[in-house]
Amino acid sequence: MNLLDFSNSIEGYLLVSSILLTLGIFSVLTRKNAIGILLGVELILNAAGINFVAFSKFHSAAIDGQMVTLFIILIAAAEAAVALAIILRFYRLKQTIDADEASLLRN
Amino acid sequence: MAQSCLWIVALPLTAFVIQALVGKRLPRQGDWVSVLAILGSFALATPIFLKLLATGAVHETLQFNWMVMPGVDAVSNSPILNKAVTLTVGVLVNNLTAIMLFMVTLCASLIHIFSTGYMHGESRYHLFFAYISLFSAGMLGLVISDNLLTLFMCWEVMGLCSYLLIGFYYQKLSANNASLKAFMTTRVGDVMFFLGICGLYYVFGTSNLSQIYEGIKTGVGSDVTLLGIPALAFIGFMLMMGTIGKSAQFPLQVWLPDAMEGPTPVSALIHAATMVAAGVFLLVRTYPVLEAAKVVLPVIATVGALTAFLAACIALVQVDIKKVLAYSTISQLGFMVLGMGVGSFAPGFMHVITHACFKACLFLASGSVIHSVHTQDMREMGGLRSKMPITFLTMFIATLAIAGVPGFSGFVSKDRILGDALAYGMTHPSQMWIPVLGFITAGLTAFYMFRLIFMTFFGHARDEHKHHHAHESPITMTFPLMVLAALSFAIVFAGPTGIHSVDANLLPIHWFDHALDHVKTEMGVQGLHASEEVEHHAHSLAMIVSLVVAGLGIFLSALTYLKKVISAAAFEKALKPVHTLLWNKYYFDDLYIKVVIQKLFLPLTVLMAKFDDKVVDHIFVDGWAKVAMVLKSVIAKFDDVVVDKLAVDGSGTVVSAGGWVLRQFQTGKVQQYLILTFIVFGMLLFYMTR
Amino acid sequence: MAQLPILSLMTFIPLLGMFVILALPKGKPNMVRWASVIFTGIPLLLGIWLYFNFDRTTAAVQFVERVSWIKAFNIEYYMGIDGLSVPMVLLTVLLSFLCVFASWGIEKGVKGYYAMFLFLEAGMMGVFCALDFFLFFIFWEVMLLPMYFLIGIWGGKDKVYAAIKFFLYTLAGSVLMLLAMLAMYYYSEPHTFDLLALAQNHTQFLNKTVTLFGAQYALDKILWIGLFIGFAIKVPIWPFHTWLPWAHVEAPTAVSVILAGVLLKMGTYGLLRMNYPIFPEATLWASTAMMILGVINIIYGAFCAMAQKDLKKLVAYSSVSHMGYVIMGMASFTTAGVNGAVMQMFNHGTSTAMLFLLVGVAYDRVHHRWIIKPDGSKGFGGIASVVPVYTGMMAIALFASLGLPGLSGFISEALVFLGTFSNPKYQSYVVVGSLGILLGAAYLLWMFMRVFLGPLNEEHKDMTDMNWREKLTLLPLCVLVIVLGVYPMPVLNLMGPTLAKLLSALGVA
Amino acid sequence: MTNGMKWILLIAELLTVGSALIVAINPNILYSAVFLLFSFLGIAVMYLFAGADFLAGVQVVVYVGGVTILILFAIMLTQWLYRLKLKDIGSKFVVPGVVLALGLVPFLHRGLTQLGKMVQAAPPEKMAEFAASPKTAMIGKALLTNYVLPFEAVTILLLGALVGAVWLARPKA
Amino acid sequence: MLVSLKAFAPELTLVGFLSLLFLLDGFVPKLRENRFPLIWVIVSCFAAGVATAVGKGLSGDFFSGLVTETGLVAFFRYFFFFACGVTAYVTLGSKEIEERGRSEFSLLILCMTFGMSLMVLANHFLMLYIGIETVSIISFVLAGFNRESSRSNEASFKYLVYGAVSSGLMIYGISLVYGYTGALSYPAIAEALIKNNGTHPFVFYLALVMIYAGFAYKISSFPFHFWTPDVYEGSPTPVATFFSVGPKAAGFGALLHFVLTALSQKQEGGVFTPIAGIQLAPVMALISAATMVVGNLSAIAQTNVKRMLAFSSIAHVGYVLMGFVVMTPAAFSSIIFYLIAYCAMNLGAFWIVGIVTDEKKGSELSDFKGMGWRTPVMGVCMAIFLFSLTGIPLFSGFIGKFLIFGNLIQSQSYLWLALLGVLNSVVSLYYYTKILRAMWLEKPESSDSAELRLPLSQLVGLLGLALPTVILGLFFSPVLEMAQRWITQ
Repeated sequence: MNLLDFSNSIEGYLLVSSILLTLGIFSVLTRKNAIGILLGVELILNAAGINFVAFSKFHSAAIDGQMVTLFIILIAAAEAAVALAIILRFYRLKQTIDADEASLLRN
Repeated sequence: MAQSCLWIVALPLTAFVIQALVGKRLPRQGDWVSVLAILGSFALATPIFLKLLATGAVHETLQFNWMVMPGVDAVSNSPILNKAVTLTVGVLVNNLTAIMLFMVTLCASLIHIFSTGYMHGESRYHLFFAYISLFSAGMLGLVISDNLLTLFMCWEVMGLCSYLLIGFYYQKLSANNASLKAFMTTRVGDVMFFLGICGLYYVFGTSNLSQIYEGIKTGVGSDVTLLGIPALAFIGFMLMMGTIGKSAQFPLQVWLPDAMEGPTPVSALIHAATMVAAGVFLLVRTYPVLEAAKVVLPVIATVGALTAFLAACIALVQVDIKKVLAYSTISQLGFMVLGMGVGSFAPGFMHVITHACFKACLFLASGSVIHSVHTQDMREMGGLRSKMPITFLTMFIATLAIAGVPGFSGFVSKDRILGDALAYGMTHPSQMWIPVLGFITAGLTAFYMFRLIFMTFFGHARDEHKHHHAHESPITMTFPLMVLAALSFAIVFAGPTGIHSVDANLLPIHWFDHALDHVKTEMGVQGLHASEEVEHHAHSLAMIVSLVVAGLGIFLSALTYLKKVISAAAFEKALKPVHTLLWNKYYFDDLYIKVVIQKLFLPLTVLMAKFDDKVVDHIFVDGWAKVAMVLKSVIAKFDDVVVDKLAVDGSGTVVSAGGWVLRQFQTGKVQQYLILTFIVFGMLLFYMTR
Repeated sequence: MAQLPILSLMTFIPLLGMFVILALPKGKPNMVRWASVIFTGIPLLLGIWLYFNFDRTTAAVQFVERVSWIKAFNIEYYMGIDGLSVPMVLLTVLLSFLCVFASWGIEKGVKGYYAMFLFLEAGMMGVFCALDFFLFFIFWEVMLLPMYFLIGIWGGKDKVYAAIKFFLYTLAGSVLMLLAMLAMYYYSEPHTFDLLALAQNHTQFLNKTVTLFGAQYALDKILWIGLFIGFAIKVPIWPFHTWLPWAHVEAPTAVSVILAGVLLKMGTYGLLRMNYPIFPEATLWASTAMMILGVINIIYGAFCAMAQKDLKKLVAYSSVSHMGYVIMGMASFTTAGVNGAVMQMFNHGTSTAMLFLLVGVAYDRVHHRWIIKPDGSKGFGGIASVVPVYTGMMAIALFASLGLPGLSGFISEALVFLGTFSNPKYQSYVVVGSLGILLGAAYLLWMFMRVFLGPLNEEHKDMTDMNWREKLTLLPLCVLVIVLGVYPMPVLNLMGPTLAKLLSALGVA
Repeated sequence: MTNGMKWILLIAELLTVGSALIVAINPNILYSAVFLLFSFLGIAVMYLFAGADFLAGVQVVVYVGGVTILILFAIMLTQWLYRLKLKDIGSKFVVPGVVLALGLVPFLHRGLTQLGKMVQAAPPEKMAEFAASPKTAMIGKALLTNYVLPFEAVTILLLGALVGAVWLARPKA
Repeated sequence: MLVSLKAFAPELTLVGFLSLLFLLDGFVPKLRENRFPLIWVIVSCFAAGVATAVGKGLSGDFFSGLVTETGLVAFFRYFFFFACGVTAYVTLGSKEIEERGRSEFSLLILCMTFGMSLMVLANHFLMLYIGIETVSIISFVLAGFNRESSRSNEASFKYLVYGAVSSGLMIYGISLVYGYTGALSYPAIAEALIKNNGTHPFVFYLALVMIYAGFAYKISSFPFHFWTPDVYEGSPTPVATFFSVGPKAAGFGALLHFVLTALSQKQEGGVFTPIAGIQLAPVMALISAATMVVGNLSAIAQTNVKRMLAFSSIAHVGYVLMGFVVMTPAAFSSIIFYLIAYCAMNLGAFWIVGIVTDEKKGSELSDFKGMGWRTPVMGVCMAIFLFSLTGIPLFSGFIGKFLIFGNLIQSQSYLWLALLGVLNSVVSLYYYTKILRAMWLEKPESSDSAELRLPLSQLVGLLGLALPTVILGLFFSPVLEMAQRWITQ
């Protein structure tokens, strides 16, 4: 299978989604910046979204998967809104958004 | 008769209760209660004794169920021994009992009377009488017991009284030490005695003496083993240990001299006449078992001989009048035990009785002396003969008895023991040293007893002041002396001289022998194993030798202490090491107290307690916290703050280490949490998809 | 009269008392005290009635009350007593009643104290009366709660540590018991918690295995061990004993009395109630181990007691030693041994109670308990001359404790030794164990000498002798100790048939 | 599908992956955020090719137009004021992050290859037909029939998120 | 459709009240100044409970199979409404929630309750995901409800990161399942799995573990528990109270539902058997063991009571997970019983922590010193709750453990887990008694040893939670029977 066909196959989509998932997790784990962590989360969610859309087409050829992706997008947006509100509040309280600084609560 | 025996015990017991509870508030602090009680006992004991004299034998028993524990018959080969158990208690009145009862009540009565005089004005006067009443009850109970359990109970009650009375002057440290020592030392023997009872119970299924006698006669237990040795031998040794403890035999003799810390009547009653003799009485009561055990008797003989000799040697150098008597008691008890060991059953028992009378007399007389001169040191006495004539006379008679002078009771019993011992030695030549030691001891006895008499009553007064104040004691004290002195004549027990061949022609009074013969058949005692010829020969020889050694002893004593021909001091100097050895009682006390107890035992207890505190408690429980602490200090370099926090919280639990480790993961950094999560998540993935 | 639920009354009247006391107005301590007297007195009276109406000829359980409680699990409210429980029940009501008086001097939180105390009594009664394992377990655990607070609030210097240690240890034991209980329930057919039924069908636990950590074990042995550890901690059997010195020492006097007098007995009671009849084979299998532990307890406890400088700690360790006799007697499998063991449970209850009460009396006056103070100076010394009655009482208590014939301790020890010695398997243990008698005398008398005899320590020359309340508290125990020492049948005949049945059940195995 | 189209898809996929890589490893958070936008765009194209035209639109509107912009605002609000922290990779979690992310790869690889093989089952014509059909109407219909409940439920979520975000964002009066 | 609405009536009631509150708040801003919103929450919870009771008996799938109605669902609804109502009641007396925020607070907890209901109702992954996200997102806000407190904000932030990642993993896992089976509703998945005849592909397990991440985070099971202590400690106490009971139970309900319908086959007689080849027991046993151990051991070293109780709540999750090891109807009913018991005692314990926090401005152990003597009723109640949490008989917590351990033993396997469980309860005693020690065994600082009078409402409330704790400990069979009915319906 050549690269072009691969790109339009389920494997192609899955490969993209898995890379996104991996990178998302990597981001979440390594970013010091709280917003950076949020970016990672968005990557993970999009990875899942790609999967649903891909399966929706290649597997069942039904709309269910797309519906899920739709809701994922909606929820991700809501989550992002809340997350940013929290991060801004974080910034206002600590004058930084370094995730490491959130360590008052420990042990 | 058996009923009245119960009353004999009950009377002093009642007196004890009354005295202990309300004695202080009674007139004269209630001494009359105790005296009346013991006199009552005496009055009750006399008819029994008279019956023995009249008929030659008494025998009556009375039994009650004491403890009843139902069970069922065991399935054979079952590990469960659930037979029903019934422990009975009761009274066994036989000739031995009758004699002992009479002797004990008599001595006790006299000593009670003596005490009213001697203890007059002491604090805790009522308690003194309470204790000796309790003691009397114990002793009498022991005598009438038909089984070893109650015998043991009474035995221990006497031990308790002994403890209480030795420590009567409880504010004196030495008295306390002495009482503790007495109690603990005898208890060593007691515990073993109890094991012996357990053994008897195991072998015979009962502790009833009559049943045990029957069992021995039918050969029960001869093939039973216990802890790998023949059961009877085990039992025999254990019973012997009981005797060794109670009768202050080697090697547990250390307590008796110290017991002299108690008031003198106590020494007379408990540590001379009755309680210590109870040890020998135990041997008498269980003699069939000892005989059946075979190996035990020679050991007993050895113990007796050694004790008799060693104690006599110590008595030579003592200067405390009561200590001399104490060692003499040990020595005489040694004779009795020796007698038992060589099979001299009747004479051994006779010596118990004769010794009780003359030793009580000696002690009371010494008490009288002490009462009058307020010292126990013989070096401060002297020349009291004129000041205290009755005391002197009675004591002198008793001394003649103990020294083995013919015509006095001591001669009768001791001579017979020595004769039997000699016969035993002749039959077993390897054991010849036993009679030899016995004869030497007899000589030593004569020597030190006369030394006592000479130092106390003869010569000039060494302490004028004390001598000046000395006076004869009141009648309450001298009356018992006179009675006891009267009982020190041979005629009470045998003929007027005590020499068998002579007496047989003079005045044949052989009630004691008859009584004991009857007992021997009743119990199935065999006695001495020696041919008649040997026995006869030995007895003749023994009499001569004992007369010689006694005479020699008295003679040398007179030379040394009366005439001062021989210088005691010079001897002392010449034999300095021996003297030191004897003065320090062969270092037995040091061995026991300084080495065994202080160096071994107490450190062991401390070690044990430390072990409990530090190891069992801490390692098992708090130790984990220590592990955590160590772990912590290793990791401390990485995270100071955490450590600081933990140091505050030194919780001592098994799991705090785990808790602490886990806390290290809770860093508060959310990404680290995620990393940890993912690590485990990966493991989970691996596990699930493997 | 037989219809009266007497056991429930005895159990729940103290509980009722607890609520009544909590409802009493504040600031009236005497009212609280007298209320406690009433609410412990009624069970005592009932106990006396029980004593006279208990049928001594049968091994069957009596005064049975049986109501279905939780149907789903076949749990019943099943109370009843047999010869094994009766002595313990009597001991409980008696000591509880006396302890109310012994606690008279408590000033802090009187209401709470007595409420907890009554709660404790209810728990103890329940343990001895329950014949359903679930019910038993509830009472067993419930007892811990008041105990924790009694030690923790009204205790001595290290009370907090002592309380938690006690609580943790006992809980650790009882959770194992919980597992064993559940296993017994689920492995029995039909599922039941009824102890008597379980004992009846004890063969159903045989020849089954359980898997634990990948290995196979015999079911009955595993369960036996689970129960045993639970009870051993309570007894306490070495090496589970380390809570005991702490708890005993730190607890207030009355609680020490209850601890030593009643709680320790629960362990041995449990062994006899459960391990013996329900797992006879495993019991036989473990008998030597029990015997060894018993002997260790005797010797070890005695040695530790010897080295103590604190009077109360000494008494505490003496309990360890004395409970060793119980274990020894139990493991001997002889009539005399087992009877002696149960007798010893009762007798130790009275004599140790006396000792603790007496230690408390001294502590109330001089506020320390040192035989030798930590700095090496004398704690007491020669107080016999200032407190003669106290000394006399103490003498009786400690002579009873050291097994002096004529006092109760001797009877039980003698029976234990006689019994154990008549089992050829264990004779050597008796020889070693007998050392305990010797040591017992040694540490107690040595203590007596250092505390009461000798020259008077001037510090204590103003010590007052026992007052009437204290004397009356001790008197019943004193009488019991002496009477039972001379004639033990009043207690012995209560338990005879039951123990005979228990043993024969073992024998059938 | 023509090769040209396939090329576009391939480029979109490469764009998605490449941008995501930059998002993950670029030390500058601002660049990361911007490249996230490109990644989202690429995903939108992928959606388009997978027959999810409506979703592609939503992706662009919500993510590109909404979320990313929001994020950029947030970055500016916070980072602009303190430039020091723009470079924020290099924390101590990098090594474990790399290890863990790589550790996931074999699992994902195995699982997804397996899955990819299984999924081939759907007939291509049906797939093509599905891809070609306009989704807006279908989705609209689904939202009012089968998916009415999630549709309504998510409003509650949004309401909550709205109220919450406002509460958090609003300064104390 | 109408039937569907009827089945959904309790949630609709909730939504109705919620919207009304939103409107009222908009029109009458003054309302938020008093306690009206909180009382409104209580009323709405009550109404929703009544609606549940009225709609009882409906069962089956509704809304095109997206949700399902079973006895279990009914139980969890009652549970959530009760927990929410109690939380509102607790908040009435709490000073930690800003007065001005009462309206928002009320709205949010109602939203969250709605989400929790959805989680349990869900018969379809989409609904599950929406439910979980609703609960999560609102939880983030609630955790950070004290806007001006760094701790609260930090709790919120950590919760957010953790929650987002976990739910991201979950949805990815769901996508894999979708790809594998082509279905999203539980029964359809079960059907697909049954066809495998016992051998499931690798990807299924991969997906299962990822999905478990979502549940595990919600119930805070090991290894997804790390957020719990930090979040509980940082959140306002009433919020932590709610967190420790509500979402946790919702997670369990959803997991239970998922396991029963997607991973099990229902046999006749209401018995569930796992689909062939799905061996959850060994891994569940490991997770349960690890959760217990981690929770209990970590709690030991804590000095902050709230944090300690957070760890303790983790430990309790471990106990409940034991029920999943056995997977019998009896085990599931034990789980339900445990949750009921846990609800009362944990709400009570947290409530008391809240009261103390209000009084002393902190929840350190030292703040609890002598509190028992200052307010005996509260002290006694706390003792009851804590002993119950330990699992001491007489209290419901014991019965919960009794049932759970009993199931393990009855199954005759995993005895080591039971052993570990009981030993853990011993460990737990250690730290629970630390609190009691402070409250009863230690003296209050002299400065504030005065009697602390609690308002009647709090006394009534505490007793209202303590009484069931005791009663359930003695007479548990009615509730247990009810739980059995709920499970088999």
